[in-house]
Amino acid sequence: MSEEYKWGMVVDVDRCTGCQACVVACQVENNAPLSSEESFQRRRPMQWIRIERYWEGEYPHIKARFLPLLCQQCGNAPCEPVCPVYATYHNREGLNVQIYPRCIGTRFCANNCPYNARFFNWVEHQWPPVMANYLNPHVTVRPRGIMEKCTFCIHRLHRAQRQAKGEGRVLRDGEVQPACVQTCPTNALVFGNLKDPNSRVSSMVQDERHYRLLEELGTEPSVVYLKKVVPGGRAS
Amino acid sequence: MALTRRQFLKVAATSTVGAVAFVACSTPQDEFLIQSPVKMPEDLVAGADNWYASVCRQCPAGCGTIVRVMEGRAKKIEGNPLHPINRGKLCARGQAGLQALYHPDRLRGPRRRVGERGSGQFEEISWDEGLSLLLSRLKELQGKGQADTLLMVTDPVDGHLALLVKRFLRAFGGQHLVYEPMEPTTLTTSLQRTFGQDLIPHFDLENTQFLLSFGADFLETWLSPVAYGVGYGQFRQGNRRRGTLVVVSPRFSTTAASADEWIPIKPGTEGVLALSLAYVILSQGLASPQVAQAMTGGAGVGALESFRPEAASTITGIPARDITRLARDFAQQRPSLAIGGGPAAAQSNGLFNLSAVFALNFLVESVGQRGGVLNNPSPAIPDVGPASYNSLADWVGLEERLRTGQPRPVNLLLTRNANPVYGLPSQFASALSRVPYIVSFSSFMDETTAKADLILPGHVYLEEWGNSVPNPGPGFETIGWQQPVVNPVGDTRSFPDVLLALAQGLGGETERALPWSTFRDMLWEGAKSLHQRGSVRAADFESFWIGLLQRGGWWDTTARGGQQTTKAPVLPREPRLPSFSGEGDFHLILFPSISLGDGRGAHLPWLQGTPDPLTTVAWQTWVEMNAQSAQKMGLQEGDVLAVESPVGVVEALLYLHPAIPPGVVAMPMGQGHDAYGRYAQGRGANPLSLISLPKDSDNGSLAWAATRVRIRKTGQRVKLAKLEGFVTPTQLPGTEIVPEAQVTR
Amino acid sequence: MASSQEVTRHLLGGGRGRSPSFWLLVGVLTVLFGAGVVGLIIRLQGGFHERSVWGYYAATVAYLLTITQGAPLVAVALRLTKADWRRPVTRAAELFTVVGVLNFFLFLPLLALVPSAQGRSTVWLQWPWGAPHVWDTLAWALLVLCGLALLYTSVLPDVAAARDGATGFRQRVSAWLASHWQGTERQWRVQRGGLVLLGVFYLMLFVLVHTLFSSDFAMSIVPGWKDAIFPPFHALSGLQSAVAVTVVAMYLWRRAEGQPYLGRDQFWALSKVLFALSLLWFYFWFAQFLTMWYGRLPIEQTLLQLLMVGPYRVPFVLAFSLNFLVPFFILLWNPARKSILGPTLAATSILVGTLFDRIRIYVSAYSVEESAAHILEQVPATRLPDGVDILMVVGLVAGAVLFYVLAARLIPPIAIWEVKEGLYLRVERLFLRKGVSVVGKPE
Amino acid sequence: MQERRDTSFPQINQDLLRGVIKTPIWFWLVLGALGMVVLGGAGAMGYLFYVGLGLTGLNWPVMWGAFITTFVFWVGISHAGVMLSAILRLTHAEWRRPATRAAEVLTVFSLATAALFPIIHVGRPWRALYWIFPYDFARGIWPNIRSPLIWDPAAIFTYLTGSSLFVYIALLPDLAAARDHTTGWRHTLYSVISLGFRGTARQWRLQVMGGILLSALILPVFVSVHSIVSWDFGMTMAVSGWHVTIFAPYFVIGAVHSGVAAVVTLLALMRWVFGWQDYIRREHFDALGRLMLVVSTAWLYFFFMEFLFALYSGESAEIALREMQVFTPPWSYFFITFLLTAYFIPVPLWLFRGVRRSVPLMFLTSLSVNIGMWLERFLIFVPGLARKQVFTFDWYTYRPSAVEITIIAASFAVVALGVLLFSKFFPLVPIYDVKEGEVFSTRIEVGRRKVPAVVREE
Ligand SMILES: Nc1nc2c(c(=O)[nH]1)N[C@H]1C(S)=C(S)[C@@H](COP(=O)(O)OP(=O)(O)OC[C@H]3O[C@@H](n4cnc5c(=O)[nH]c(N)nc54)[C@H](O)[C@@H]3O)O[C@H]1N2
Ligand SMILES: Nc1nc2c(c(=O)[nH]1)N[C@H]1C(S)=C(S)[C@@H](COP(=O)(O)OP(=O)(O)OC[C@H]3O[C@@H](n4cnc5c(=O)[nH]c(N)nc54)[C@H](O)[C@@H]3O)O[C@H]1N2
Ligand code: SF4
Ligand code: SF4
Ligand code: SF4
Ligand code: SF4
Ligand code: SF4
Repeated sequence: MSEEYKWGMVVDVDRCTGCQACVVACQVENNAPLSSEESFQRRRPMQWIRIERYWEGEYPHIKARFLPLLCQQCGNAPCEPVCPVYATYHNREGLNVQIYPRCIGTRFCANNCPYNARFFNWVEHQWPPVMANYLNPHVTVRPRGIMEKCTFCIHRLHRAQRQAKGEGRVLRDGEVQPACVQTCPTNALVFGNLKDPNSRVSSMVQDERHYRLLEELGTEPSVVYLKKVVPGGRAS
Repeated sequence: MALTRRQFLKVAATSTVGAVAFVACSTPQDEFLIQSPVKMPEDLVAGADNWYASVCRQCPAGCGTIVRVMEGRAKKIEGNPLHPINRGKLCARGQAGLQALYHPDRLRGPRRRVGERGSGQFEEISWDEGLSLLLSRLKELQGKGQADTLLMVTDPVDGHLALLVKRFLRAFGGQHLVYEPMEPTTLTTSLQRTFGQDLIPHFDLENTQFLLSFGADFLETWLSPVAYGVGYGQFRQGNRRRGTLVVVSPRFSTTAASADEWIPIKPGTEGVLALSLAYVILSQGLASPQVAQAMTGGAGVGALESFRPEAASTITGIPARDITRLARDFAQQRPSLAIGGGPAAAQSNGLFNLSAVFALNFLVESVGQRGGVLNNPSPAIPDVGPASYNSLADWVGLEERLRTGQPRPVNLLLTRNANPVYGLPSQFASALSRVPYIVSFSSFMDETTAKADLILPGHVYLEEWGNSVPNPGPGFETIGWQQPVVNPVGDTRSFPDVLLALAQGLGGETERALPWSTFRDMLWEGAKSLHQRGSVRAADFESFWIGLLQRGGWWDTTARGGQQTTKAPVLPREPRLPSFSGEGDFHLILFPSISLGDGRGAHLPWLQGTPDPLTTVAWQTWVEMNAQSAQKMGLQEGDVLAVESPVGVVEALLYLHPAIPPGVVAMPMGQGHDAYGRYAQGRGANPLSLISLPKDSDNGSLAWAATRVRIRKTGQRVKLAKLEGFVTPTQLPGTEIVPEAQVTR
Repeated sequence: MASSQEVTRHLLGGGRGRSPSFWLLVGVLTVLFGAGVVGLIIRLQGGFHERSVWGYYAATVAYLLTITQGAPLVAVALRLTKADWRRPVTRAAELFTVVGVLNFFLFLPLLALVPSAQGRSTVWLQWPWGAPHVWDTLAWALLVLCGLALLYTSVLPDVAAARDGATGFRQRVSAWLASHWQGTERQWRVQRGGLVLLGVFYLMLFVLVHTLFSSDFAMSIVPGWKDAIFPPFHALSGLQSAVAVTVVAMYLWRRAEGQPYLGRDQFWALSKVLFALSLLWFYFWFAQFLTMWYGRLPIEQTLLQLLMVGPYRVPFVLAFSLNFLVPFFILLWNPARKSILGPTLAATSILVGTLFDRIRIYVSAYSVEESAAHILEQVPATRLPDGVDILMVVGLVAGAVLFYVLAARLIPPIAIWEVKEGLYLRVERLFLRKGVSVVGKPE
Repeated sequence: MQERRDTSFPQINQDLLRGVIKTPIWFWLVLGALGMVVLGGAGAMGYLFYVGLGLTGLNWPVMWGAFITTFVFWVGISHAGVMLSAILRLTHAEWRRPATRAAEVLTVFSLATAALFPIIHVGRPWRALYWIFPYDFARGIWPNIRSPLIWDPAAIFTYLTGSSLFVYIALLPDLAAARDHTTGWRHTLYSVISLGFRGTARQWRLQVMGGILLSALILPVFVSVHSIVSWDFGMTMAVSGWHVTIFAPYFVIGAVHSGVAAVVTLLALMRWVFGWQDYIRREHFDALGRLMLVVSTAWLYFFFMEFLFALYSGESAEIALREMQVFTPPWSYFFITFLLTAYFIPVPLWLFRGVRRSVPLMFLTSLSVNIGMWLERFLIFVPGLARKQVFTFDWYTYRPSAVEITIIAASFAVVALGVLLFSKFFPLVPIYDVKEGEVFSTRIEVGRRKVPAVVREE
């Protein structure tokens, strides 16, 4: 395990407006295939981060709650032991990483991900030739038949770390951000190093509103949520 | 006490239980050493990337961007962290800009019409040929003394481009119309009347305590969503007490979803509610006596007698008790801020509604205060201001002019990135066809460009120069600077450059009015007046210019808007009620899609594939109808419904919405394109075609939320393309997916 | 080969029960049983406020249920499969039904400790108050009654024989019991059919009681313990112990009376069944353990801690060794299987192992705090037996043996009619120059 | 119990080798028909491999569907072979004799067919190579032995090897018989593969010992195979409906339930097709019926436990899953159909001796069981995934596509074709075993009745 880094994210549900900026940003950054109409109708859209919307109450006293969901980068990731070929494993910085060329497409890992954070390439994805110009050279374009999921934009981390290492230092807080975090207008997403006691995430995970999804499963997610606030006592 | 795997193994090994089996099942030490067995591209990529600062043009808000460019290709657009509007953030539409740049259906070079108009048959020509064709037309007009029959229709243009267009037309002659489907003229007029300002003020929601929105969907598409998004985040969980948001709106919008309380209201009665709040505030003595005197014209609260909560309750459909409570909260939790827009404005009484709403800010003394309404200063460079807009009235006038040829016909139409044929009622499209010659400078084949005789395609914003004066601004002088980040992808030319080239070709006064050979030169010169102050400090102008481009703009945080010039308005004594067109059972509320906007984003697959935050539907046009009332009518999700208004019928898919009021149906704008590339064409329906022309009775803008419709089942059913699953998603009892915290900070 | 008359005479007569050692045994057992009852009374005086002190008692009841009430099934199963070697075995097994009566009464105090079905996880889901109390008692009572009926049906022809052959008290009792038995064709048919029907019914009740007892009296008590394989495992353990206890009983009969009928055939055949059941025991155990371990859910890890590797790991390891490892390694070898001692040792090991297994399950469950929490957060400390516990365990087990011994005093411990029937169906023939016994398969 | 007709050994040879020696017209017709279906399936499979798994109805989060269901189904069917042969052989059940070969052959073909499905399921079979074959020696990366998907191929291939050997050893005497009844190339073929079996005492002893040893060795494999298959699901803690301790025995007993039923179906067909009324007799169906009564009822108990304890937990996702199974159409219809066809129609019928001894009824009821047992797996796998966790937003459903259905239908044809072709080359009823039964059975007189009897083998 790395001495210096353990990456984590804080999602403040009280800030999130469901605006989908993070969703598009992730797709742009990570060469996600275009999610066609059919892909939605057949329920195969590729969204490493997605905004789930839950209804609460009944009209007119109804609320919608937005929940940004991405791979929780579980410390004790159930997706890992079931992969027969070690295509998904734990790296030194506590991330659950996916080796595309090894994956044989059993989809066992997806079944064993309680957060439904894993997405499968059901078809070979294509871009009109000119569109391929925007593809990010730092991220593999995934062929059909393999599994993929949020990587915490590991290529950004790697590049920033390599640069910092060249300069003989560790990364500063906020120096590197995943695409979703970078764009989130409301700053509902915050990313950082949990091993750094002075980082923003380290202090935010102490917030009294913090919770983790399905904590009772023992997956030890690296994504910590902050609860939606309801003004005390107000009848909705 | 949790048992870790390691502990367990230890225990297991000390027991006589077959240790071999457990060692075999445990994590081999090697697992942690395994690294990628193949070199991933991220390890291989050679070369560095460049980041260029520029401006987002996906909507008029004018956010600053930085664009990552590698090997000459734009790879990613991010928010410019220095830019005061968006502070490093972008919305979904801003993120998707790359697809406009590298769109497979971009117009890649000049074309001339060969078939019937509208048949879509064009032949490719060279720029020289295209330019000379246009030049000869212009010269012909000039020669015949018909220069005033030139009409230019553009999207909202601002900064130096607006100046350029203005100068060109002033020198040559002709009219300029700005087309913006969601034209904010009602808003700007009411703001002008209430605050005495031409510019939209800075609504300081970051610092407000109580935010009351009457249909202003500021978290979606209203004015400057990213700026408000950043502010909203601070408003919720900044370093201060958490602000309260109440949304009053006839439809449960995404903004309403984020509110602490959503108050459904009968369409078009927002002004009545606002005045009723005023009544409560005044009658309960929650406003200062001076303000009370001023705003009632000295008559006291008696002047507002017709807005007593009981009376307002029957008009608005909101219980009197709630009105009183809301008024007290609004008056007491200061600083408070009231904003209005969207469906409240798009009514026959829109101006009345918005004026009443904005007036509330005077009542709680938020005008000119932190956390309230702050003036924006006039543009840093004189004459180089934000975009101006035309209202529906202007378009109706144009239609009449085209039809009758009176007072003057239109002989040449130049259009750029404006698509009135898509957004305006159909009589406009047929009138447009009477123009003898149409030239389009748009980058994409849209419905209007399809009618053109000559296409001289412009750059996409990532390829061209420009600057932007955001409106609303951040409360101080700000200009965003837009530079090309990549070489042009196709054989296109920047519209301002073409205008300058035309001016040169025309010579004479036009050439004198526009003495620059490229738009960049014009900008260069224009920037000179900014040199000595503001955010970019440099000894010489050369370095200043570089600094300006590096920062993506210029701002001067000390150059703030002046004090309020107008006094508090006198509140009206009588309610003005809305009138609707159509007789149906349902009130139709349209709303711009958070991803496609009014339809401008429909050509980008990223935006098409972005689920609507509330319904999670993508790629389609749906009708939001109250789930229970729909089920009572025997309707099911995905039923193809015919929505009939007095002027049209469109078909769209039913979405069973648990939160929309029973008598209301809502539809997103943005789909239903006949042209506009492979991803937009022939997809969904354009609900704007249901809107007849009820105008705001005061300023004549389009009342697109004032139509009543009939709903008919067609018998077909199509599967909704949505992200949510099989059941209506709710939190199951005893589970903590989106738990609530009762804490107040 | 003895003739049929000799068989009857031999099995009815003989010196059974008259020897002083028999009476000594009865005496010792009675004293022990009395001590056990005293222990129970002491416990009862402590009341039911504290559940944890009842752990060893619950384990004992479960143990007696497990090892004795399955034994009749050995008889049922063997009759159903018409194995010819079964004939001398069945009665030794089905005699254990009488112990069920004792077990039933021992079970009753535990009812006070069952949590109600409301507000916690039980197999009764949302049933009304008292569901476990009512239905568990009913099921258990039915099991005992069904067992007695089964025994009666099986014993009837023999009792009739005793009526005709015995003297004195036994003759009078026998005469009363078998008053209507004439041995007509129809009566035989009814008797056979009755044995089958009652047997099937007994099997169902047996599984039911194990299911209910294991869930209501163990699982429901531990928050978060939800384990579908546990009731079948409990029942399976009952079957394993049933065969084991039958083997042990057979061995003791042989030792005590030199039974010529209980020979290598029987031990060998039963040892194979025992081997198979021990493998199955391991299989169920492993499936349960593997699933919980692999899931790595915190709740399951805590349960593992409680049930398998935590404070009760000593009984756990003992149970695993004695219920599986020892019998497995003994019975793996054919010579051991074919011997008398091998199966007996394996069976004894299983009987001891099962006691530890029930202690592991019930004492650990009963030492969990009663709390409203849905999840087991704190693994309790080990609870060692105190004097009263030891009195109860030893005494009550002795009581069970006492019941059995006394029953065998009244009822022929080998089914005379069944052995005689076997004699009819067996013929010695010459086959390929070799003398073999040919067994008839009617029906 | 032995209601046989005394038959001479040459007659037995002639009867049981009939299928091998004669090739009636129906054989070619059936062969052609099955071949067409198999070709259709192969085409669909090729199309699937070429285009990708997009052609299936699988989705997010139902990533396993009809292929996996069918995989488990065929593994289940394959359990009958060993169940009947090994256990019955070890326990000397007389009535096993005519059924063993068919059961074993069914095992081999259904298992081989089952093994195809995981490979189809991954969509790009060429990549699956290093799933079972660790090619990446250089970096020291071996397959992840913690994954049940590594246990799976190991178990299945062991079982396949074992059961093939089993068939082969049991086949030796019959191959020798076939050798002696054929001429030409067939004779040569049988000569080679009968390994010089001449029926000497030593050869017989070795053959019998081999059979018994294999029986004993294969039994743990038999139990482990379906347990391991069940652990593909049981280990999946994220799917609350799958993470159940009872899965292993529940799957095994379910497999036996469906496997024995399949053997009954096959025996009925053999009896009609080859006219083997004298060999596959009503008493055999009777015995199998009794066996199925016990097995199915035990299975029902496990099923009930599984269901009960799902509700017992009171977990929302678990309850939602049950709600989907039981109340949400079309799953509710599947559920009712499954319960009726897998248990509540056939099993009560088997209580009647008349039914057990009626070949058509046994044929129909055993078919019914397997309809139900396919649905049973489908109902476990799909709703489990469709209601995986409490994220109700993600809940979905699944419908197999035409391509999936075609491939699955073809898998039935593959098994049928396999058995049919086998019957063309080898006797489907073990000749020597039947003869042995003939030798060991006799009659004795009990009173005035003559009772069938067996000579005990030891
Ligand atoms: N992402 C990205 N990919 C690119 C390009 C890009 O700009 N961006 N550029 C493309 C272009 S233009 C090119 S030319 C290729 C270059 O791609 P490559 O031809 O792969 O070039 P190098 O990366 O320099 O690797 C050459 C290898 O030769 C080894 N080597 C060095 N000297 C000698 C020698 O004397 N003898 C031998 N036998 N080996 C030697 C080096 O150690 C190195 O392993 O990459 C292409 N790929
Ligand atoms: N340090 C170092 N130097 C090297 C090499 C190395 O590996 N390391 N490799 C050497 C080799 S093998 C080569 S081939 C050269 C390559 O050297 P260059 O030819 O300089 O290659 P690039 O830097 O990849 O790209 C050239 C320019 O083209 C622009 N460009 C990209 N796409 C387009 C387009 O569509 N239109 C237009 N007009 N411009 C575009 C890019 O923005 C960039 O500025 O470098 C050589 N020099
Ligand atoms: S969220 Fe899912 S994919 Fe991500 S580490 Fe956890 S189990 Fe694996
Ligand atoms: S889908 Fe790929 S990553 Fe997932 S378990 Fe299978 S091989 Fe491993
Ligand atoms: S961290 Fe990166 S990969 Fe993960 S959701 Fe955000 S943008 Fe996508
Ligand atoms: S960008 Fe931020 S506010 Fe918008 S949906 Fe994502 S997390 Fe929520
Ligand atoms: S708000 Fe408008 S300008 Fe700002 S990022 Fe979004 S689309 Fe671009």
